[in-house]
Amino acid sequence: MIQLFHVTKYYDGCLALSDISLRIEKGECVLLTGPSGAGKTTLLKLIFGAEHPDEGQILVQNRNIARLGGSDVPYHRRTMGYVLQDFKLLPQRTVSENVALPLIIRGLSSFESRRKVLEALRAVGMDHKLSTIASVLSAGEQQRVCIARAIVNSPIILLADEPTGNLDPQLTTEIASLFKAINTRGTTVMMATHNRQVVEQLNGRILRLDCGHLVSDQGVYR
Amino acid sequence: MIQLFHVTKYYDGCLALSDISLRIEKGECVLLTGPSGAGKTTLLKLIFGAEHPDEGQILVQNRNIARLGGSDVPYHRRTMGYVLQDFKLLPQRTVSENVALPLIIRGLSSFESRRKVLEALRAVGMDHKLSTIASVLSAGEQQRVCIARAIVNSPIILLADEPTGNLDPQLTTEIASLFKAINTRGTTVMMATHNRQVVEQLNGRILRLDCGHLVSDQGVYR
Amino acid sequence: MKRLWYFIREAYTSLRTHRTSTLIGILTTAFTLISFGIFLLLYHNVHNLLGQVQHTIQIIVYPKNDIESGKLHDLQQGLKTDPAVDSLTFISKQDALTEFKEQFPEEVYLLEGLGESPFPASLILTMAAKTPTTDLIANLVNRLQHHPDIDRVRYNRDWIERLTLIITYMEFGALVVGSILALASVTIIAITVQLAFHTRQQEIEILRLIGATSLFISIPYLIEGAILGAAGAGIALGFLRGGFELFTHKTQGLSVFGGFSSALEFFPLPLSLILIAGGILLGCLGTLTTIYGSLRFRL
Amino acid sequence: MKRLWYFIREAYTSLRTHRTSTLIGILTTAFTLISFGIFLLLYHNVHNLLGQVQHTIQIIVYPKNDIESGKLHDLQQGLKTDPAVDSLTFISKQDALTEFKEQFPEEVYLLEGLGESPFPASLILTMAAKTPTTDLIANLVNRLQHHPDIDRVRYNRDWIERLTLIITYMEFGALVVGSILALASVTIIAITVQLAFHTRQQEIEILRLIGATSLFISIPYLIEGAILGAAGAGIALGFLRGGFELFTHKTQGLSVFGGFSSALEFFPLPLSLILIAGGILLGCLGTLTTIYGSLRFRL
Ligand SMILES: Nc1ncnc2c1ncn2[C@@H]1O[C@H](COP(=O)(O)OP(=O)(O)OP(=O)(O)O)[C@@H](O)[C@H]1O
Ligand SMILES: Nc1ncnc2c1ncn2[C@@H]1O[C@H](COP(=O)(O)OP(=O)(O)OP(=O)(O)O)[C@@H](O)[C@H]1O
Ligand SMILES: [Mg+2]
Ligand SMILES: [Mg+2]
Repeated sequence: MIQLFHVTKYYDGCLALSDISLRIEKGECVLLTGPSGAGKTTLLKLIFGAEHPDEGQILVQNRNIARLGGSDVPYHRRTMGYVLQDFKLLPQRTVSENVALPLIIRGLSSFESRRKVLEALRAVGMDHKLSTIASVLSAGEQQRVCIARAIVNSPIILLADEPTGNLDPQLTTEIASLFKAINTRGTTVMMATHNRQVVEQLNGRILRLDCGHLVSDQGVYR
Repeated sequence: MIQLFHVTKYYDGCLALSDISLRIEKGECVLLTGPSGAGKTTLLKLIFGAEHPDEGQILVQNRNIARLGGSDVPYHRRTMGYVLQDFKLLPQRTVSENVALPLIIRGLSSFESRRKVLEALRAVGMDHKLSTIASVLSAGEQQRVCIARAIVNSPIILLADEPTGNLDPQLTTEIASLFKAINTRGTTVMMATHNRQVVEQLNGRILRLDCGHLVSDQGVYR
Repeated sequence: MKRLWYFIREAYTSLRTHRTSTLIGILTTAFTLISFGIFLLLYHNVHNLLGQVQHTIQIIVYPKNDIESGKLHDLQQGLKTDPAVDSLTFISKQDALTEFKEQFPEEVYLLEGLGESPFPASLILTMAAKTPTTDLIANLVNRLQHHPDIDRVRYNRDWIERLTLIITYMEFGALVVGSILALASVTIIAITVQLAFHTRQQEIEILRLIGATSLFISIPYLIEGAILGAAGAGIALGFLRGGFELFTHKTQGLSVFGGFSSALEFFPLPLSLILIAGGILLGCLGTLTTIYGSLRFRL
Repeated sequence: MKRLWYFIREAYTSLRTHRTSTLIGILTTAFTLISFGIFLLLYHNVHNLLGQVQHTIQIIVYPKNDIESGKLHDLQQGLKTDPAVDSLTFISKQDALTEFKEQFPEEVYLLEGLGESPFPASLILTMAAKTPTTDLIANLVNRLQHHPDIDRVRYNRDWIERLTLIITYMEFGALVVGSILALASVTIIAITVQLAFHTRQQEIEILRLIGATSLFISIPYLIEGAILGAAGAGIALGFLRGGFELFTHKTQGLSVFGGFSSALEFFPLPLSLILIAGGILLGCLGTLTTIYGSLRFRL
């Protein structure tokens, strides 16, 4: 599903990821951990096609991301969901407009998309704020809308960057079970998290990064 | 130090805080908890003077915030440090420029300010990225710069909104001890957090909000 | 269908939420098009006016003193059918005398001793308005001077040459000033759109992130640019028309501008439509240059 | 000291990081000031030119035919000291005859029988350039007509009246067009600055959050606005000057514009400085209106 071969990434000459090789199978649940600045977000961005590796190759669903033409990137991204660490919602749009965007881009019919949006928002407990403007939501609410936007499309791969950083313990448990359920349905999940509770609950393969190096790779291959 | 009398806040007719009365003494350490959307950020913003209460009065250091003239607000804010939930660093400035801003605003000498900036950054473990542009930092790094900016001024009151949401467990412990130390030196600390580890470590008075209501107020008055 | 609706709503929302940039876009387009339009209007009318002035150029032909009336008739016919000639007036010897008497009533006594009129007969030609080059006039004069029945040809060489030079310089100046204004218009509109885009960089990035293609991102902005351009051009036309009406109205009854004021004319309809189309094109062009500038591959 | 340094560096950084808005600010200022400047230059020179044209107005005074030479001398002296009169030429009866012969060589035979010159002597007055109103001229003519030693006064009433009307209309038009252009300039610059500000709303909010006063926030933006305005005005002046030099150079050797081309003049230095100051003022004004529009109390 996802394969990395000796991937190295520099930012302005500064090492962010160093010689990472990795193979993730379809349906796996991978948890990325490591201290602040270890390169977790960078790794997710590389897989998503938002950054290019300086060395090495990345294969996602048998496509070489490093060689993807500019016009293929959007289609690559449509197969994935990405919960960003800094949310990135369209601030002037309502919650449902934000969540519907990936569906509009794919040209889904209005009826079908409305049903899917409602379903996704219900899963994260935000269906009571359908027509609230995104910019006035509390941080936890924005984070949940972000999760809804990432899963509304039933993606093949779900990338999530610290999706519970602004959530209370109870919601964290709920979101973790949501990711678990999505994973069980066959979606490959890759999540960067600091939260021990989430790590324990998801019970997946744990990759530990430190200063750009992959220092441990433990856990289950199911 | 901080007193709230029957404070109520609506957003567009929607209740965010309802009839909160509260008294916080000098040197206390107050932990705000509660589910997502409970009104924690709103409460901190009210005390900081970034939002106005619709009903009730707020006294901070014997000044009535609700009646503060527009030109007094800046001076009110200079006595406080505020770690925002969404960071808000000047994206095009370096780390040290961002942290130095509160000192420049107060007109401190260049020499003194440089020393203070370095000290604050060292306290959060970011002294190795002095001249990095803020926008390229990882989320955890930005959060720590934000904490440094809030404490550089040796504020009388330190407000912090989920300051460890993007930090790994080890850094979380360090930051919690930092807040503890600042509190011990006499600074009033008020922190909104979901993190149980932080709550236990700081061992302060715990306020629990739910849907805008103050549902419990437990813990030590020292 | 859903997409089309999305595009239109998106353009509308964007115009509404970014009121400031919408306003500046429309105003800049309007302002540059007004400058350009005033210039064009001036050019259009001065060109017309010069045509009219040229129409007043006269060439005076003196037939031989002893010309037979048959030959004179032939000459007149020949000149009448010349394409460069608009009208022809024959002034007989007697007419010339009468005219002199009218012009110099106090010197009439000078002529009292003379029997026949001492003045020669003449033919006065006026040029067709469609004869803008002096070449043609010089050519005509040359032909006339070598005509066997013609004694002398008189015309104000100086005046004609000056006029031609003025026309040449006006056309050169028109080209220069016109292209500078057009360039300035495009530049300023492009930069305006770019600035407006700048404020939406974040939105575009988010759309890219979700997997939107460049085309999908661009279409609402293109629609927006077109609307901006059209509105700007419309305002400019309205402004120009209003100013023009005011001007002609104010100057109509006055002799200051001679009969010219009533001859002033606004752009004909096709030109107005072209102006609006130009505005739309400017808006789209500005958007396009901006889009392909800022849609570089970034998260 | 630290603050001053901060302000200057801040303005510089802002200008550098917001290159697009800097560019549009400068270009818009330059463009509007160029439009305004071209207009001002035209006005300035047409005004000059009309003064010169007025200078060529002639009044012809015919003294009584039987005037004594002493009285003629007195009359000449009296006219010479009149403030409205610039120069005075006496044309004797003989001069008039000579002139007629030169102008109409073919009609000379008409005069052969006459002994004395049949033409009257005349005094030709030209008006002082500082005599812009027809009132003064009419007044002078009136006085002359009632002078006991003067037979007749001839002047082109039509031409003078037209000129005055043209001047009046030009000054009215100047006022209207000038104020429209100035208004457009201020509006567009204000909107530009506002748009530039719009992109920095976030920065301003962050500064407010840290406890910066409005003054502290505004100063770098004011400096920035002043720099933008000055740069824009500088570019406009340079452009105008270049265009002006090119124009006068191109038209210098030509007789098209008569002697006027060499009489064209650029703004004197004080006016240029005022233009630059105007640019700075515009920049600051734009910034100020924007700042007090967007520094409402918000987090
Ligand atoms: N665009 C960039 N330019 C320069 N350096 C960058 C850029 N993005 C990230 N970095 C640096 O690369 C390192 C890794 O960043 P990354 O965001 O991957 O960390 P992370 O593991 O996600 O950390 P966190 O847990 O704090 O989110 C950090 O030191 C960061 O400062
Ligand atoms: N500017 C605003 N306009 C309208 N509603 C708002 C605004 N700011 C906050 N709200 C709403 O008020 C409620 C409380 O928001 P607040 O940010 O205080 O929550 P919170 O306790 O900080 O939550 P979190 O833990 O997710 O950060 C939320 O439901 C939010 O949607
Ligand atoms: Mg990260
Ligand atoms: Mg909050």
